[in-house]
Amino acid sequence: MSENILVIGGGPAGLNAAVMLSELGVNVALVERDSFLGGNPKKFKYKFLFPDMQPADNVIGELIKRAESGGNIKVYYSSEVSDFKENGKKFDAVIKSASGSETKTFDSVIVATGFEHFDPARDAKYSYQLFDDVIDIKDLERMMGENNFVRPSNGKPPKKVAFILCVGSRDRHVGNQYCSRVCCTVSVKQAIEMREHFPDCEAYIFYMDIRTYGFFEDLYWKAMEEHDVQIVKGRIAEITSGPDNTVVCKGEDTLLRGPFEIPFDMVVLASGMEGGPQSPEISSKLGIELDEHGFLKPENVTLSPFKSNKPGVFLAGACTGPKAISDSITEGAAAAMNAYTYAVKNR
Amino acid sequence: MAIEKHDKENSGGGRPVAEKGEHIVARHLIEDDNIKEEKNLVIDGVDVSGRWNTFIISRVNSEFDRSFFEEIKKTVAGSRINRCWQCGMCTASCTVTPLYRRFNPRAFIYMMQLGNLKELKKYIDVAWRCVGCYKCSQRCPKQVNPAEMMEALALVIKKYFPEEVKTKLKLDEEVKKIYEDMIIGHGRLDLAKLHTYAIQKSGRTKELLGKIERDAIFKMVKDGRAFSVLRLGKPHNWSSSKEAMENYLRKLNTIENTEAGV
Amino acid sequence: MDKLKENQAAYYPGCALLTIDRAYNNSSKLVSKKMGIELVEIPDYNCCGIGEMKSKGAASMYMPLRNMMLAKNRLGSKNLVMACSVCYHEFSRSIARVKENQNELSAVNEIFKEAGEFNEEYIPDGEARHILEFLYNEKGVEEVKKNVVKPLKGLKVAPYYGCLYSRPSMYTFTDKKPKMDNSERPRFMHEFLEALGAETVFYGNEVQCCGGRNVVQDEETSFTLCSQTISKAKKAGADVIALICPKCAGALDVNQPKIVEKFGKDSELPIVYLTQLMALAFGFSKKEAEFSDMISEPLKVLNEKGF
Amino acid sequence: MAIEISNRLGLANVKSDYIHTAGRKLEDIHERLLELEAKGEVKVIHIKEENKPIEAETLLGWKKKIPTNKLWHHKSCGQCGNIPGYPVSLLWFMNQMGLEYVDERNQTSCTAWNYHGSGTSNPVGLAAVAVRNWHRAYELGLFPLFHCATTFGDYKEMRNLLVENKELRDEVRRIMHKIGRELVIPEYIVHYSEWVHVMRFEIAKLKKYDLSSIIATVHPACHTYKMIPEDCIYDKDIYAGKRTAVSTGVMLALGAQVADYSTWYDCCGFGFRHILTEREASRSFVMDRKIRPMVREAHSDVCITQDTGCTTTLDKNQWIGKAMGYTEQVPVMADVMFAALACGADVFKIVQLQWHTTDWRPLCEKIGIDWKKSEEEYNAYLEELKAGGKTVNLYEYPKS
Repeated sequence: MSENILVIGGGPAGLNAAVMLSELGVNVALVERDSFLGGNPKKFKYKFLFPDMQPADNVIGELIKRAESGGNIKVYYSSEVSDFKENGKKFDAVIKSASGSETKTFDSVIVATGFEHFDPARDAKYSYQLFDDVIDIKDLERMMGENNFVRPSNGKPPKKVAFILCVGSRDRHVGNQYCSRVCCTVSVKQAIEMREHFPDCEAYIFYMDIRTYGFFEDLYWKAMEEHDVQIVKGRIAEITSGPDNTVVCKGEDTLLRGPFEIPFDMVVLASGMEGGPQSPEISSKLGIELDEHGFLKPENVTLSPFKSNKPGVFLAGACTGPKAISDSITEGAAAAMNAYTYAVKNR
Repeated sequence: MAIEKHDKENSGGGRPVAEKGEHIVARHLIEDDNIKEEKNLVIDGVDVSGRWNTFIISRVNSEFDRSFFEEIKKTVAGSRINRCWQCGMCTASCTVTPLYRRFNPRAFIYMMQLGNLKELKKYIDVAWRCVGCYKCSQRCPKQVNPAEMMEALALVIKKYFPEEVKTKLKLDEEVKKIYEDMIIGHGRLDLAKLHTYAIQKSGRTKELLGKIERDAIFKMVKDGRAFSVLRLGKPHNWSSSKEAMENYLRKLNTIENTEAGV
Repeated sequence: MDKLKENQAAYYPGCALLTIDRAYNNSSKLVSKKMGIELVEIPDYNCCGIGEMKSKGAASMYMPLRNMMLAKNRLGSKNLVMACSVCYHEFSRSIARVKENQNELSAVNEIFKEAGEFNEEYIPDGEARHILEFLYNEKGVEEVKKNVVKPLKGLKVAPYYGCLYSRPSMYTFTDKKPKMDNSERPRFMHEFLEALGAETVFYGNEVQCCGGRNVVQDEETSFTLCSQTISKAKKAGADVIALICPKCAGALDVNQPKIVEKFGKDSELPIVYLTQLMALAFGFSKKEAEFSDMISEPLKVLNEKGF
Repeated sequence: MAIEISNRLGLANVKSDYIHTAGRKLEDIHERLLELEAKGEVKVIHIKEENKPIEAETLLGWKKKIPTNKLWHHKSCGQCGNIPGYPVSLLWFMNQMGLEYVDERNQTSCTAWNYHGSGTSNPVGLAAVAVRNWHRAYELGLFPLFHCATTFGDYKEMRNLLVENKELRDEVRRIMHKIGRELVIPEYIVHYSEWVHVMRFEIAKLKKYDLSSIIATVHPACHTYKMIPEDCIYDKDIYAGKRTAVSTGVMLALGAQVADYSTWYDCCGFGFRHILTEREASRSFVMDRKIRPMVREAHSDVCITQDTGCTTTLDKNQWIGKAMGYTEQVPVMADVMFAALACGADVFKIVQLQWHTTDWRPLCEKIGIDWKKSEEEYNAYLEELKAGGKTVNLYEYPKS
């Protein structure tokens, strides 16, 4: 008899976990709240992934294909775990979907519920939603994905674009003190794409620190040295309406120590990652810990970042904190290995 | 708006004439250029002379002028301006910064990147103090070559602030001219002539007759080196090189040709 | 003109060495010859640009590269040896830049074409070599030791490399090629001096700038920097400072009376060229080494020490 | 240009489906106040049924009850002297609507100008003054309504400090006992502009003129929306919930156009210290940062404010702008004054624009108000007074 393992969340981490378990011969129940697999990258139609600019479909599409064609994976679309109980070393879960509820016993569980993009509308100073030409990175990703990269206000190509880093991150005011890790890299990636698309459109990045860690740094160098993307040190304090249908970014140039108010055709807010409402929900439902940042808390952040505090329940991907897609995929595999070991041991 | 003139300076009443913005409590916090004040002014029949009409002009930077960046990027010396990320390694390495508070290559590069001429103007007098020791270029993690960026900066200042160059950088400009005349014009450098010209240009002709200079000249005359200077001469057929270089400079489509009129 | 023989090297003197810094020029030739290499001046040389041409685009590279063309064209030598660090910098800068940048190379060749002096294009296949690096790598420390007949025992020397011999490495290739000196802590002069039997002192300003570039229009800066260097060397117990650049000599030696006038006796110390000390140790007379040319009067201390 | 103006005009009307989410680290002081009351630590001036409250949403999505009746008017120092039409317009509206209030004469200054202007104050002193005034409303059985933005900001701050610090409460209680009063804290600190905001549709019912051709620019007072910002009214349908809704809300309800301008967030230049000792800064700020953008970018017919200091500073400093080539001029008045004009209040006797420096007559003409007639009546009244006639109350007092 083969093992039964529950994977909650069909994003990069959950997909990879499910695929790996399936290859081991495990029966996988993959519970996805949306009507499609692929998580945020699919939902917001990410076009190219950093660091090598490969089409997102090469990665996400491939994972979905493997999951959908894997014989041992049962995907529950538009569904959720509505009830969850421990049953000795095993777990009884009720999976609720449009077609009704199903109760099953699982040997172990992988939580891969992912993250939510910070909603920049929550930080009024950025005037997101107020000005059409203020968008955020997920909007830009979608616009690029749909090949519709123009100024939302008038449909014309922009001549001057600002990228604003650390929106909703590293900001006690909005309640998020952590760094979202990928927004810097995503922003330089988008600036490059933009410059390739509109060579005569100027790109400026307003930053406090640029955190393109590891080899992502290559993209940052490329943005500056090959695409003349200009970085300006200073966080933007407010965005107001400017002359000729522009939006004005007001900030302090901390390197020259002086105020600036620069009009732009378009502003892209690098909104960060949050645990989202699903994190506290899954935390209370499964009885696993939530950290002070609103993400799920690993048992030991260094030694076992893929284990929850509850034996048999494992964590993977951005549900434990902001991370790049590649890291999520890696964690999916790590969690799969651990969930499998647990299941086999307690058979 | 009617303006009435009172000749306060010559009124002889002994009352000192107020300096511009003098009465502002925090006067020392505001730069001169940012204060506007009419000494004598009557509006709608009301005397609002001096402090009654003082205005403080905003110092907000409202433009990033990228054309400027493009201009510098085209020059040989400034071609790597897009690389600079403002880490400050250049200023940290600098030989001159410890001597002159306002000399900051990192900031100069940034002003050029953003086309912030307003700010750059404040540093014209010190911006040419680079000694060309290349410590910055040696250590720059992105090989921006800040030492040569200072050459691009000089070009920029020359093009955009010709008046200030005439007043604040008169000597530098003249010495540079002597160098160029010799180097391009004659193909070789007459060090003795350069030295005397420079001292003359700085208005210190008397110094040439001082003991130190006199001793040195006397020594060189005595040991014969003074005559070797006279024998230096020109490279053979130098004029073809001279013309070729001048033509090249004239044809250049960058700020490098602003001083091409050699 | 005849092509070079073996044991001959094409040599670029530069304006200073042919005139007021003849001591450096002549001693360089003397010691090179003694070590087995004859320096042959290229005919019809022109000024390297002395750093004053950098804002003039490719023209700044034409100046030194014309001399490289002369070496190849007239003497059949791809490489060119020089003793002046400023010239060395201008040459290496131009070669490094045109090697890396095709546009700059074409711009330089445009000027060559227009001047019409040579019938060929410039190809960046040669190197500029500083006399110190050249003798160190071609002949080596052992060759120096072999030639010493009058060891400089008891002479404490502060080696002063200045800026452009080692910086920036993107032009000079210091740190890069296996046999090149270190850009932050150069050692070649130290090794030579020790081979001569002299003692080197550590004083911290070995690669500090003398401000020589601006010395005519900005004495203040140069005097301050020089005073720091001289007084540090003096404090470290040096009898003389050894140089490898005529521009440094202009700042440290020629201006020394003025520096002393301004900063006092702490800033007074004899200045010599490395090659003068080598010539002395190799058995040439003080007159042949032309120590009397130096304003800072090194003869006094050399006589006192009995050399 | 046309695109630009239409873009600016549309902004105040941008709607959003965005639901406010509270920042995780902020605590609702209102809840803590009620906890203290439950423990018997303080007395609270509650908003009762008879105050006919209307609920509004604040920056973080919290609910704030705004009382609309049985109010105690805490007026503003500079207002009555410099802009008398300001409080009068508000009382005029309440009279029109038949609401009960007390136009208090036994009120003290909040002393917060001193606090902001020179820092020569202390929390105990400030809190004691606040509580003294709150208690006055309490003993009359009314809910306090504050006219001045600085009072509003200061009292919000004092309320928070009192709730958070037992030592401060004890000290203030001791002082209150000395003057025969008690420590009371209002459930909410309410600014008059919030009253105007929640009553804006009632006010609009009284409208006499078509205002659709009027372009207004709103200057929000720093002390209304920047001090204790979580306590200010925001509305999903006004500026997409991104900017405080007061003043803009009533202008939209009246059918006027509100235009955006680049320096919306900026201070008027009053600056507390500056208006006292550095008028150069104040006047420069007024012209450079506020009036010029309002006129150049938004083609504004009127600048709408919500505070004493802002109204005075923006109005009185425009004339001298001419000295440095600032030719832009725009009349300045509080939201409630403009609303009163729109609803037919007398220009001279009620709204009292004659005390304003910047020319307001073109605005009246554009609205269609016969200011000349009003002026004649007013002058006749003055003549009457000179001839020994009896003064009449230009606005009614409440029936006692």
